[in-house]
Amino acid sequence: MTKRSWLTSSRSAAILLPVLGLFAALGLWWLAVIVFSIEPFLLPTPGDVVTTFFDQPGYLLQQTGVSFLETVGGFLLSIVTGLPIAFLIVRSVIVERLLYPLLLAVNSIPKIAVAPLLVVWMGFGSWPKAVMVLLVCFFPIVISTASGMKSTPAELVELLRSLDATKSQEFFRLRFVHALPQIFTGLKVAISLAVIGSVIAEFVGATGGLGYVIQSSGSSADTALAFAGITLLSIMSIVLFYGLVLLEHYLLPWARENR
Amino acid sequence: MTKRSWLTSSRSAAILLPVLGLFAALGLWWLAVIVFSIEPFLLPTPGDVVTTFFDQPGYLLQQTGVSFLETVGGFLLSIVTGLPIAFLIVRSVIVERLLYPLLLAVNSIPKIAVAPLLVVWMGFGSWPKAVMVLLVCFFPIVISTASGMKSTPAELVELLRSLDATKSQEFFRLRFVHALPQIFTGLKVAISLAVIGSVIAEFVGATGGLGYVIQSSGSSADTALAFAGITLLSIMSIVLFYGLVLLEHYLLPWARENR
Amino acid sequence: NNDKAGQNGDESLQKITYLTSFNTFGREAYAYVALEKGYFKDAGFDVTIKPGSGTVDVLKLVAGGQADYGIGDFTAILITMGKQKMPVTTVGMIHQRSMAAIVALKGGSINTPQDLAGKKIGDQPGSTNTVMFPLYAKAAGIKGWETTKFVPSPPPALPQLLAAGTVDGIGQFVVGVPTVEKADPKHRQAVVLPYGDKLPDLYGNAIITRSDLAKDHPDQVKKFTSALLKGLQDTINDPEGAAKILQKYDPKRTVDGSVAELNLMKPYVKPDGFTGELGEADGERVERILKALENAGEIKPAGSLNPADVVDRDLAPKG
Amino acid sequence: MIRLDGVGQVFEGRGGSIQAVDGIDLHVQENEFVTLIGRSGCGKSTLLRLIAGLLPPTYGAIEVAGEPVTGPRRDVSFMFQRPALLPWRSVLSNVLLPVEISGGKDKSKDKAAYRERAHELLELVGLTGFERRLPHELSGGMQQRVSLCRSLIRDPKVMLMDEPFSALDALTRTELSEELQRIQMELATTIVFVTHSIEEAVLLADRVVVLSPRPGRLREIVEIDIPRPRSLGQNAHLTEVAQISGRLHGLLSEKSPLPEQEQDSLSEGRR
Amino acid sequence: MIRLDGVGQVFEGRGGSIQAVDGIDLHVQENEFVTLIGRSGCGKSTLLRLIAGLLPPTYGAIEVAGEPVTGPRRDVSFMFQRPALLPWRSVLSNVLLPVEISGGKDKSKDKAAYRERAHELLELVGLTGFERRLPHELSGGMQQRVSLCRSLIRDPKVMLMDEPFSALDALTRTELSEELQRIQMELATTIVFVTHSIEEAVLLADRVVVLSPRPGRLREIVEIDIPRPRSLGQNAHLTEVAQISGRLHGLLSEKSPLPEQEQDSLSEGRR
Ligand SMILES: Nc1ncnc2c1ncn2[C@@H]1O[C@H](COP(=O)(O)OP(=O)(O)OP(=O)(O)O)[C@@H](O)[C@H]1O
Ligand SMILES: Nc1ncnc2c1ncn2[C@@H]1O[C@H](COP(=O)(O)OP(=O)(O)OP(=O)(O)O)[C@@H](O)[C@H]1O
Ligand SMILES: [Mg+2]
Ligand SMILES: [Mg+2]
Repeated sequence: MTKRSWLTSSRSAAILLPVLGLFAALGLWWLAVIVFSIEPFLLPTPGDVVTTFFDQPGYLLQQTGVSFLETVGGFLLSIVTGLPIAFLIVRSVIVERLLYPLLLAVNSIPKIAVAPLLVVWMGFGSWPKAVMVLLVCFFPIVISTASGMKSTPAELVELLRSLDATKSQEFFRLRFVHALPQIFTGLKVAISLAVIGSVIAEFVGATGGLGYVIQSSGSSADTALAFAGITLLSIMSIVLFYGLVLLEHYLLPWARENR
Repeated sequence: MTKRSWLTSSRSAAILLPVLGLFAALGLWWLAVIVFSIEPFLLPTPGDVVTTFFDQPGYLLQQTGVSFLETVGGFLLSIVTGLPIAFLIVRSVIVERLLYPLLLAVNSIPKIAVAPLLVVWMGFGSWPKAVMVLLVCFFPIVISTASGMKSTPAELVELLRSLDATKSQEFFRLRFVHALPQIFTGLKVAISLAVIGSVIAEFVGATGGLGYVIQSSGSSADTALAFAGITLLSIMSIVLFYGLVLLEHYLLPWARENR
Repeated sequence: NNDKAGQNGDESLQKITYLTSFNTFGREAYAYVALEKGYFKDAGFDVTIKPGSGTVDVLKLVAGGQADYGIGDFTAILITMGKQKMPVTTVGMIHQRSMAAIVALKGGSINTPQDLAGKKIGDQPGSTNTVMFPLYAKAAGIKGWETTKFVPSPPPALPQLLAAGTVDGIGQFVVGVPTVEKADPKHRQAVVLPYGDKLPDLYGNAIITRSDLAKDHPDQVKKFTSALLKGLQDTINDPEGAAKILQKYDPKRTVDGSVAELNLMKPYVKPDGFTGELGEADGERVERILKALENAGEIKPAGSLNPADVVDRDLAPKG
Repeated sequence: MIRLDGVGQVFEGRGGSIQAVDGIDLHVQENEFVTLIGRSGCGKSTLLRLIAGLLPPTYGAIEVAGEPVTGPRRDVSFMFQRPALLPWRSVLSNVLLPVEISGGKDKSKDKAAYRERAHELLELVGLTGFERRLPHELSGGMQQRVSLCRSLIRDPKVMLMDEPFSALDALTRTELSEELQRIQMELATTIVFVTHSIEEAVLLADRVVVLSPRPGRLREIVEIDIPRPRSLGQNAHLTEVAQISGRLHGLLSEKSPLPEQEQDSLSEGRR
Repeated sequence: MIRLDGVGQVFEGRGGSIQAVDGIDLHVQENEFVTLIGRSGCGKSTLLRLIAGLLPPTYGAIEVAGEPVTGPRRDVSFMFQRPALLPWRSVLSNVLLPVEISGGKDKSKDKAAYRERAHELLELVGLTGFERRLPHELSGGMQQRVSLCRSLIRDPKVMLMDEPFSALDALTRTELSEELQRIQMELATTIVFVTHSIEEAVLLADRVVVLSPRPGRLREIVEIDIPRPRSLGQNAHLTEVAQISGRLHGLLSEKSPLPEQEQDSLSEGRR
């Protein structure tokens, strides 16, 4: 007997509440700065950050664009590589056992340590950035896809088998679709990592992007500018995340959540 | 009609194959260094790395221990904070909508940028490291727990409701248990992040730990030492990951995978 | 070997990638000046300037062939090469004296070198400041310098740690002083203890290039360094003009900030009493530095690194 | 014990709305055994879910034990059409789930007594030896029997049972329906029981409620006056049962009195 | 068409092993209609899964159409005891799933013809208007009917049906069993059909196979000589049906001939 109020069911609430949440968080931030009289070089007020942003909005937005493209590019790249790897893992226990430690090893390398290597191998272009994003975010995609596909109900797998479906039919018509909600969970984890990955990549050999902005402002103690960069980054993350949420909503109407 | 060979079913194969995979990877690394004649300042050979390790095994293992404790401590901390947050999110759409953007924002901050802040606020001890690990890895835990709990089959939720179960019974006896396989997926993603988080934390104000080893060797281009640190880190990651796999195996015997 | 066509359609220009030592701070303005004023073009180069991310990264990128020239701290270059030979060589000096220093804030516990004993100093592990501290301490006659503790931290965090009082002093380049002062909410003045005062032999930043470039195309290298040094000369002659040019390339850099840095940098490019050529590299000085590093145990075993391995004295300007 | 007044349920879906049940007025006495029959999809399960408080009715009012239904009650047990066993719990602990849920609040029996009772029930349905198995190791009918035990463990006042014997063989069915009658008489339980077997409906019920095809409306309520205990196996009252069965068969096969209405609800469905 | 020689199946589980079926010798002719009855949990579903090639037998040999069974075959359709519908597919596309799986290989009909056929089948089972609904919007019986349509769509040569009518009301059951007989005669299909309704077993079968309780062994095979088409509704051959039903009832209720053996398999289960 669930009663649905305006807050839980209406469309405008679905937009309003997150925005409200964000503003409440900003309020807390501001309050904390004032109450604990935190020094601005440690944590500027949201006001300082906004002022800094409006000092050079064009420049900052342009850098946001640069990071955005790198993030999305690398993210797509990791979907394109992550899904087939997950398929292989589900397909064969042997492949899984051979591959997993390798993936884990790659995944656990501190990415900051490889950033210069990537630039040396791939130059200053967008490739090393995309590859960095890939390195940072393929793992959640692989593991959530694989575990989603492996948890397909035995009853449905047996159905497909009884129809003498090929392995690839079993994979694409059943397991993959069944795993989609879990894949989306993985993608949502990955997208935030992707954003961070692009920033890390921009720490080395970049001439643009929010990572570059943050790094150069950081070492000149321009904390407000650094936080402006971080804020833009967060906004980008949130936008990309909710983009995925929307996509999921439209692609998977059957995967209704129940609470 | 699945036929099981020795490779897919035996216990020793379950250990042998991953080890084999790891050695194959090492072989590839070595081969690549030789074939493409990669300069040792970019990528040392596994041999160099092993030699470096045996130059000072005691010291390196001790640093590994430091990082290990920080990682595990922070990881436990993030489970302890992540699960209740996930419960709140599943409990109420309103909380979810208010909270999610905030979590996302926190999650998308480049952690390297906050590492100094943590040290300034919390000093040089282990706290800033644990908090960093928490910041890095709470999100996958929250999101996988929440989505696992929300995907509990309607039929089972209705059963618990028909028994007039309290909300917390519905949560702990049904949703949480049902979500466990997905929670473990989240934990597996999180554990690798936790390792990286401890390294990032050790970049600032630490006098021990593998992050410190990597950073100090990095700034003097002692690539072999840096890679020894990275290798130890990877091994730590792999060990922790398989620890989780084992734990899952024993805690969730019913969650059999099917392929 | 580098005969790709130039970006601006001028087939005759040679494409060159140049790395600053760290980001696009005011202290890096001279490269932009040379670019803006067409010195590079006149010398036949189409130069792309990329912000570097520290000496070791710059060395790797140049050695790896992704960049042709780069700037790095000379002491750091020596230490790095001592650990790991790379196909790079030094072809000129930007700073005749090291800008490495310990920086503290006025009103704190550090006012003179003697105060350093037993203090906590924040610095990047392995940096010149940390590595050379024993030499500096001995030269300055600091008693009990062994009790000075270095706390590792990445460079961007240092001013904050100092301002917050988490550390008593930080390792910093002299030109970083405005940044340190700006980061302090009480706007205290900085106490600067430059290593150069006690260790006049130490060089600051140096120009490096790939060894094969230096060997096979010495003329090109000479042309490039002289174009760059011309930019450097203009920069110390007219810091304000240089700062304006820099801002054109990176709008984040305020003119005032850059001018302040450049004025601080001036005496290190041409110290009082320095009569030599701009950019000059003195072989004997290099040998003395190497000796000092060997004594400090930073280059092992002694004699493993020769001056010729790191500096191409034929290519560097001579006095 | 149970009172429904003009109850109706409309499901809204992406493909349009479906009228599942409409205008149901029904009063079930205490200790009465009512069986519910109707064609597949006519809204029997929906009706049970409404009574159980799992679904708020689109319109109409429902009372159980004199109180309006606002949600599930502990003294009402629901046996679902599908077994709905928790896959990670053994057979025994699935059966004990309702007791665990009641927790400390229901002190009428202690833990050990409930375990005893669970073993008794499992023996009754022929599952001794399977207490520690997981649900996926059971056959369909065995799962259904576990679900039956679960619905009996708390000695409920009201039992709502949705096709509880559908996956059982004739023999087990007969045994268990006798057992159910015994339990009902012993504990004075009120039972609403959905079945597709007309014989079963007649055999068990004090009254048989016949629903019309979708949307489910009350077509007729047939009183069964055969004395208890009844058993199909023993061929007692065979003629009466056959007679009433025939009549119910006829009722079910009659075309809906409002066919155009049904067409409506279907075309709505196609929107 | 189907031949089983000494087939047995043992399930290994954490709680010990379970002997599900044992020593089954059975030969089903082409175009024969065999029904399978036995007590719940005696191994009927397991037997079907063995024939379908979904499970390799622990021992014994199985042949379909003269070839040893090594895995599922396209000309064999399996209707599961549970509906097993893909939750993200509409009713229509669930029905068309087998056609999609056959893909280009089965060119006997084109896409449009199959859609036509799917609509026909859905109309037959009374689901017109629900083509675009998702499975969770259907009642239990409706889901079972969708599953039935799905098993019929490819005009299979062999049909293995596990309690296909268990969730259907008497009337729909009668209609569909007539329809199934018609289809079987028309397409010369071989059918193995599990049911718990003895009347249904008699009505439909050329032979009724009776299994003993777990572990399932062949207890008896009863030939049914009543001429076709048969229909329970029309009360033709009522006495014969009643007679055979009575006999089958007796067979089912007899205690297992090897009770100590069963005890064994149970105590094994308890290990
Ligand atoms: N969640 C739902 N969403 C939409 N429609 C539903 C839902 N549940 C049931 N319906 C519809 O309501 C009608 C009645 O369903 P219900 O399950 O009550 O039937 P039933 O009488 O139990 O049938 P059966 O004997 O087949 O189990 C059906 O037409 C079904 O399509
Ligand atoms: N996957 C499995 N693992 C272990 N045991 C199983 C498994 N599947 C079936 N069994 C056992 O095999 C026996 C026969 O099961 P099966 O499903 O074949 O019975 P059935 O005759 O179809 O029963 P019902 O009429 O209840 O559907 C049962 O005792 C069951 O516990
Ligand atoms: Mg129903
Ligand atoms: Mg079965």
